[in-house]
Amino acid sequence: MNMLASYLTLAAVLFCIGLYGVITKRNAIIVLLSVELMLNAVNLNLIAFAKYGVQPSITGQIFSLFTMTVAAAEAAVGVAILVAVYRSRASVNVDEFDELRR
Amino acid sequence: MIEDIPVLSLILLSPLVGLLIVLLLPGQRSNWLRTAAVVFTLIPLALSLWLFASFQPGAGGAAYAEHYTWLSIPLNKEMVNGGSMNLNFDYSLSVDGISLPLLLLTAIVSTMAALASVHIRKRWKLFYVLFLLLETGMYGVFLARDLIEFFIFFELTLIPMFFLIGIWGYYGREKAATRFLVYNGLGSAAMLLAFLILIATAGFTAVQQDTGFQIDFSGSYDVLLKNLADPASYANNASAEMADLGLYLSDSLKWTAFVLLLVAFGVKIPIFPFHTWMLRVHTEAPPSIVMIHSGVLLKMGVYGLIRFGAFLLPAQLESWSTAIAILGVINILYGAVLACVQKEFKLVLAYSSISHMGIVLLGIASLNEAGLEGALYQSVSHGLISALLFLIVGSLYERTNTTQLDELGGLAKSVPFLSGILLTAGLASLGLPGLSGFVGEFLSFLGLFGSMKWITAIGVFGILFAAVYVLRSVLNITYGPLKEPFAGIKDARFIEAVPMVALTALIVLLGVYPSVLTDVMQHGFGGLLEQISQRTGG
Amino acid sequence: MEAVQTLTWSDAWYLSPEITLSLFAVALACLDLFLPKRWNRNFIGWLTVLGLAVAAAFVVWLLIDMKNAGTEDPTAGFHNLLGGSYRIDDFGGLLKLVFLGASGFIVLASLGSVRSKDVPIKGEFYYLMLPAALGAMVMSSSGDLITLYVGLELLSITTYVLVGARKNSGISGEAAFKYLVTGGAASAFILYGMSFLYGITGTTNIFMIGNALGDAVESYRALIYVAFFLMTAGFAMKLALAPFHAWAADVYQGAPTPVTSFLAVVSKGAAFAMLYRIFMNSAYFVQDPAVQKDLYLGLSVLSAAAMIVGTAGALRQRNVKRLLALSGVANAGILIIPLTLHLTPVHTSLFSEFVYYLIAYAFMNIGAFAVLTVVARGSGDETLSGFAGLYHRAPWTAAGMTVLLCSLAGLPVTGGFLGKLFILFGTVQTHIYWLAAILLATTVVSYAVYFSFIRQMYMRSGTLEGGLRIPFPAGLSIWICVAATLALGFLPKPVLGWIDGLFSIQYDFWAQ
Amino acid sequence: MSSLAEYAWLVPVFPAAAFAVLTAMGRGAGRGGAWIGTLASLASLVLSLMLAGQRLSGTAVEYSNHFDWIRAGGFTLSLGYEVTNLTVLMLVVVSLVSFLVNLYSHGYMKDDERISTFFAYVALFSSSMLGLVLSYNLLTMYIFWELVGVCSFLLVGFYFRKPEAKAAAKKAFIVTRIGDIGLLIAILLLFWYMPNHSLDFTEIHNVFGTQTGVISMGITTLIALLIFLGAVGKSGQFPLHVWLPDAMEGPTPISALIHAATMVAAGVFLVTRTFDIFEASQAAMTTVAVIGAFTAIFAATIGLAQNDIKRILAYSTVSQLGYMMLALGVGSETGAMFHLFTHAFFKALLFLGAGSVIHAVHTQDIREMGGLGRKMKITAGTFGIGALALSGIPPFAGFWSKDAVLAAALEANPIYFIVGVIAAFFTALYMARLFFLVFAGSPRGASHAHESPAVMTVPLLVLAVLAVIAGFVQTPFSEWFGEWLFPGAEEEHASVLVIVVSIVAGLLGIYLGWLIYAKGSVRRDVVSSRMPGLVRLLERKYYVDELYDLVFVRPLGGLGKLLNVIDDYVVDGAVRVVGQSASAIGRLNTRLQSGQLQTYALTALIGLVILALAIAGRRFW
Repeated sequence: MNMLASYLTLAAVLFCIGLYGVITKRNAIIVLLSVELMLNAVNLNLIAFAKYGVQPSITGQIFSLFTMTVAAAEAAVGVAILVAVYRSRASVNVDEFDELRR
Repeated sequence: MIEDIPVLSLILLSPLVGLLIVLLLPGQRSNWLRTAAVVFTLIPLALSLWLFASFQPGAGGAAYAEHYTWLSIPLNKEMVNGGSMNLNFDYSLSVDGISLPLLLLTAIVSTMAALASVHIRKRWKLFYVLFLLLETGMYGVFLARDLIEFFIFFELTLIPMFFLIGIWGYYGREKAATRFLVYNGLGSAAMLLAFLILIATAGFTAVQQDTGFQIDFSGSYDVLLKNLADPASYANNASAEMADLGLYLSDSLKWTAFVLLLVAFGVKIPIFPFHTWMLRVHTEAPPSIVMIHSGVLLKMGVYGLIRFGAFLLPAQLESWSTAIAILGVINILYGAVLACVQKEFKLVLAYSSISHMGIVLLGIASLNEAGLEGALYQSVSHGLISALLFLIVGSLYERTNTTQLDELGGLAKSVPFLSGILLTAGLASLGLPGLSGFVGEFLSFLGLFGSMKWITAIGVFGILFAAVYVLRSVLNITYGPLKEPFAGIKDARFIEAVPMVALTALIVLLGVYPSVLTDVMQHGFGGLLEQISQRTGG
Repeated sequence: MEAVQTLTWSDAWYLSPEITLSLFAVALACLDLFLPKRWNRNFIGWLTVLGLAVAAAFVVWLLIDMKNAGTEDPTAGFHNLLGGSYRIDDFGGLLKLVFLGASGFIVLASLGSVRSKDVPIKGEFYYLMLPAALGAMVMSSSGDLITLYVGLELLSITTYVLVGARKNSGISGEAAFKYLVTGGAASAFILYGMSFLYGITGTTNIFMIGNALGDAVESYRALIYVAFFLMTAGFAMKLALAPFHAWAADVYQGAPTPVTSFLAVVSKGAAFAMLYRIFMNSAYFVQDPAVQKDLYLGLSVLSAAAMIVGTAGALRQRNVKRLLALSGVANAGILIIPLTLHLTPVHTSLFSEFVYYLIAYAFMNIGAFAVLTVVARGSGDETLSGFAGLYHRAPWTAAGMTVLLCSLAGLPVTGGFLGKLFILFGTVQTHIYWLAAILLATTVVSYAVYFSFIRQMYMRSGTLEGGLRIPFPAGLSIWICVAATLALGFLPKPVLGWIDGLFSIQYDFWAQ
Repeated sequence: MSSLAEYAWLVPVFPAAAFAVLTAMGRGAGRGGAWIGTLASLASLVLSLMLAGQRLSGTAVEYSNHFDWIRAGGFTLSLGYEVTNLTVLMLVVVSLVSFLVNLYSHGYMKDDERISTFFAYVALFSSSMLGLVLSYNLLTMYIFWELVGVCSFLLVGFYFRKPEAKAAAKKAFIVTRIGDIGLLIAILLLFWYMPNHSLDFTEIHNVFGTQTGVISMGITTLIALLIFLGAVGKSGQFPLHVWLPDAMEGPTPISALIHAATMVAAGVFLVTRTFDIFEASQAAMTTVAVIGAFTAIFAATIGLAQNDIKRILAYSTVSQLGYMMLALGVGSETGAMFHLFTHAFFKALLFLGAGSVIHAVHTQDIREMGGLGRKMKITAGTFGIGALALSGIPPFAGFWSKDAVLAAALEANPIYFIVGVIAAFFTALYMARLFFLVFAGSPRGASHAHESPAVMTVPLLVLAVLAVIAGFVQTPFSEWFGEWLFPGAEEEHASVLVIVVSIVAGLLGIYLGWLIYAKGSVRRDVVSSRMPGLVRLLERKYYVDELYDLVFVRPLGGLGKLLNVIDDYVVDGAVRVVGQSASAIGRLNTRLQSGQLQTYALTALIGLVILALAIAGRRFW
């Protein structure tokens, strides 16, 4: 149980770091990475539960595999979009992505 | 044979037929369009006149009624005890002594307003389409006997009114239209909530079947009336278990529903302090639309308050009657004092409407037959009088391009006919005996005086102020030295004169021979008072 | 743990709509790839519509099939595939129909009205609708958190691409990026919440979670709160409930109009499907009434906030797409109400309420966006003033738009009115009056929003002369939407009767 | 024979029909239309006289008939008419004066383009008054009461282009309406307190006259006072007298009609009709007497200082009505009705005579007249008779009736008597002033005055005859009139003291007037030079109008403006605030939409935290 708690804490810390990154980082790439960080926190959580959970089961690990795969696809699309944006804006600064507003 | 003709549906739907025909006519032919519109307002007028003439108060219940199920919606199957549950909304039309006078009023005012629409100068086709749609809505309100149906027609009057104010109004038309819509929308919203509370807690029939209860929720007014009149029976039917589930209209819910209804119809009537929207409508809308608005739409509030407030929740009405009477007096005096200082004739009329509707409230608060008849009579009478007044306003504005009191003057010299009718309408408005306004006011005061002497006595001062503001404004327009720009203006054309004379004649008729209406109304209120005395433990 | 169940050929029959969509998607992608550049890609659009129609036909077939089977044995009214991770039932079936139909109309409306300047690669634009719809279908049909997540991401990633379809437009890319980051964060929140749910119950099967939660509440109350709050936050972001809604206006504005329409209807609907499925199977079974009440209260508060903020925000909005985005926020608030209502013996109709309003919402939104496409195509103006004088240029389109707006405003007699009416009746039946009051109040305020269109169309004179050219497919879909909106208002019986005939909470939500 | 009474309802219907016809014809009716009105009033007169003949023969019983006007559940409101000696007397007076005025107007109004409108109004006016007189219950009376009011309004404002006429018409209607409210509330009270909700005069007589105590003293007093308020308004008693002098803006024949027979008589008639209620309450009686006495002397003093011929007559009317009220207040119905009866003739005579003068000299200011006696002999002679009658000089009609009033007053309270005598003195004085200034001396201003045509002088002659003989129906020696009208009522017998004092007062007044205005042996400014303030006070009518303006009109206007501001800024402001608060949320949202993705995320996060705290916090609340 102690083990689980530390894993969960770590995951929570990761998640928060990711969230912090999403909210504060100006570089779009880092923002994307921060999202990935949040997803990784989830993975950690899932695997911790799969091993040390109330009813340990393999499902958690399977879930985390799916998560990783999908996250990769998402990241790919994200970077592709970022490239397109960079082409028209010549910037990856999130602050400057404010043409759409009000 | 006569019984087989669906007269009520014909009344309701003939404006829609007219609407289709107007749609098919070429848009540039204003005369064709107007003729078509007038013809299709005349048809329901003729039908409702016939209905009125053949109405037999003694026939018991709703003399003419039509009923078709519109929706029967299954609510989900997972019912307790394996029973079933439906939600039924009906197309249910009916007239009785309360709705019939207002139906007739609607028909008359609509026809007159259609005739008066000669002042409309653009986009005739759209105008008459919306006009006829509005007319359908008004008929629907007075005919509907299903709460949701009533609500739908009530809302249906909002949409065309928005257009009619917004497109053909004066300078501030768009704002006035939006304000009208939102303000009345809020009223309707309160009404819908009240209706749904009533339906969900008392508007159902529960039948024990093999598999369990079959519960049919229904918007039917009759079901509600029956259930509310005898709470024991329907609550027992549905068993105590049902009551625990909320299928019972508790006193606090009744109270809530009543307050919601009061607000809903209070906006429409309008009751102080919900009146400011109607000032805008009165000043900004085109006169023929104000005829309808002031003549009929305000009366929908009165009708609703009587129909749903008084009949469904008489005990609540009784406990609120002092408050309503006080509100009525505030309406009367507030409206009257403000009408005394307005500089714009349409605003005078708007505030005078507020004052007059206060008298209606007094009648309703009286909770006796004289007062309720008075309230309804006052509604009909005010409908005719304000329609007439705005008819004249329309004709005057066309000639003078102003309704500012200090810019007008001495018109009796150049337009004696219009001035004479204006004076007559003004006198009717201040409650001169022999004209219709007096009967309604007198009956309302008489009714309320039985229970609330002081409040009535204060309210009676409204007729003094009525004299002040009517004479001040009417005499400012017609008497005094003739203002230079108006020396050459022409008196009413024939097509303008016809509705004026017709309305004046009706006002005189109702003033001289009120039994023509009160006998019909008496039938409508007959059952209510028994109920009130029963239910309030009398 | 039961034995791993594999996919059989008979199962494939149940998956026919999904398989159809995938096949069409792949085939059209290949077609687009190999066809010469100079060919007009419009026919791909038509084929997309066809694919959606075929899939819809299969769904209907399956529904009827299950209905017939269900008359003898109610448990035959649904099918668990792949160990319960995928589930064919009436809940999924009905929602799939909505998604397929909506996608079909959106594609139809865009045919001929999407300018190549805006969307350079039309083929891609059309066939990407298919996997997006597929994702939505998977979401509505899944019985397992994993499947759910995969469906969600399929939908999300495809729509990220679609939002950014106008590759050369700066705002399109910006919108896509914003959508992607928000969507990614939302997914992370949902997943994080799910991970706790899994941790407490030891399963990802939605139906088993419900059983397990019942016992777990005693010892893991805090974790349950955490799990559901994280998920609620994630869903609120996906659904654009206030205060998680701010991205929606930007993304809707930046996306090509048909995609906006898709986001507003299909994406939102799919997220709702997921939310309903999860909450009805998990939160509903939390045995501690206080906890359960809190969980639902969270949703109610979000719903109220969404209605208020969405409506008030729309009041001050001049850009039509942003306005409709905010109206979508308010409508999301309304659509979530049935879920927050208690199930009582007298109120079990939450699903009919939800689906009916969703259908009405779909028609009126698609119609409104289609009109916007047509109007903006003529004037190049996506603000309200683009609608100025529309009545003079195209009276019938203006009339149609008026109907759609009345429906959005919840005025009778339209689908929007009846939809709201049923939801309202539900709130009244369950005595949640404050929510009813907020719903009514915001509805009335929204009159001012929607009637500002009418003011423009009828009461202002526009700068443009001459008629408005409306491509046939767009006109067709507009009028279908108008007709459907009216039909839903006048004759809701067929639809509602049908929903009621098919759907059952017992078997379609809970039975395993 | 009793069948004739069944047709009494036709009396008001004739002129009503004339009104309808004239209105329908519009201005096209012209002078021909005028004869329609005259014929209708002749018909009324003939029928009234026939009714009177039948009643005088003593065989007729009282007849009443009514029908249900409104049925409201348990209540029935009915309208009807009643033929009694009193009503027939009033019918004759009203229709006679009305006929004469009609006749006279042919001459007076012949050049007016709206002559047919004028006759239509007059017809409606007569009809309303006749209806009022015939009423069998208070509701019927109230209806006609109001109609009389509106007709007077129409006629006073007949010269609608004159701003003064407009103001006077408005004032006439509004001021009398104050009284009407009293009457209306009284009707409401009676309706709810009377057994069977009855409003008939017979029932009122039964309930109040027999002192059954069905209705408590307080309520009785209240009802009586409210009815009296109505009468005060209509009969121009203080403090609601202000409209009457202003009503002189109407055509002069109308002044005759209003002041002699119709409108002002209505108030006295009303009190007489409901006299049982008053008699049941001593407080009410005292009020009536005090108001009446005060009005009598109050108006008479104002009459001393006026220069407009019609205004002087108007104040004399107010004063004489005060006598009538005084009579009622001291319990003499006979005295009141008798004075009403005689006053109708001589006041009509005076007004028509004044009209004849105005017709001739085209001014109403007596300071611009003079010496007309030589040029207008008939007018001067008849006017003189009227003046003497008004001054209470025997054997003219006014003497006998005033005597009856004073006798009753003396019996009740000497103070009333003294006030009455002083008022009589003033009356004689201002009438002498008026007569001598107009008819005696040398012409001032208008010189080409000439006698009016026969159509105008004949009515003068008829009225002059009546002003002489009408008093003999009730003298201290023969009380036929009182017994015929109010059988069984006790009357005070005039004492020698009363007769002597009243004659002396009258003669003294005339003598003084002669000294000042004809002979010139007393200087005219004898008072004004010594007490300019007093004269000014009288000229400005004790500043009552100004007082009302200050106390009622301005505050009302101010209140209206205040409410207008409240309506705009408070009531409507609240609505706007609600609207703007929705807008403000919208603005907040707009501010949030900065385009900065990370702001959105932060907002969402804060929202989530707040939500979580709120939900969690709820538990600890």
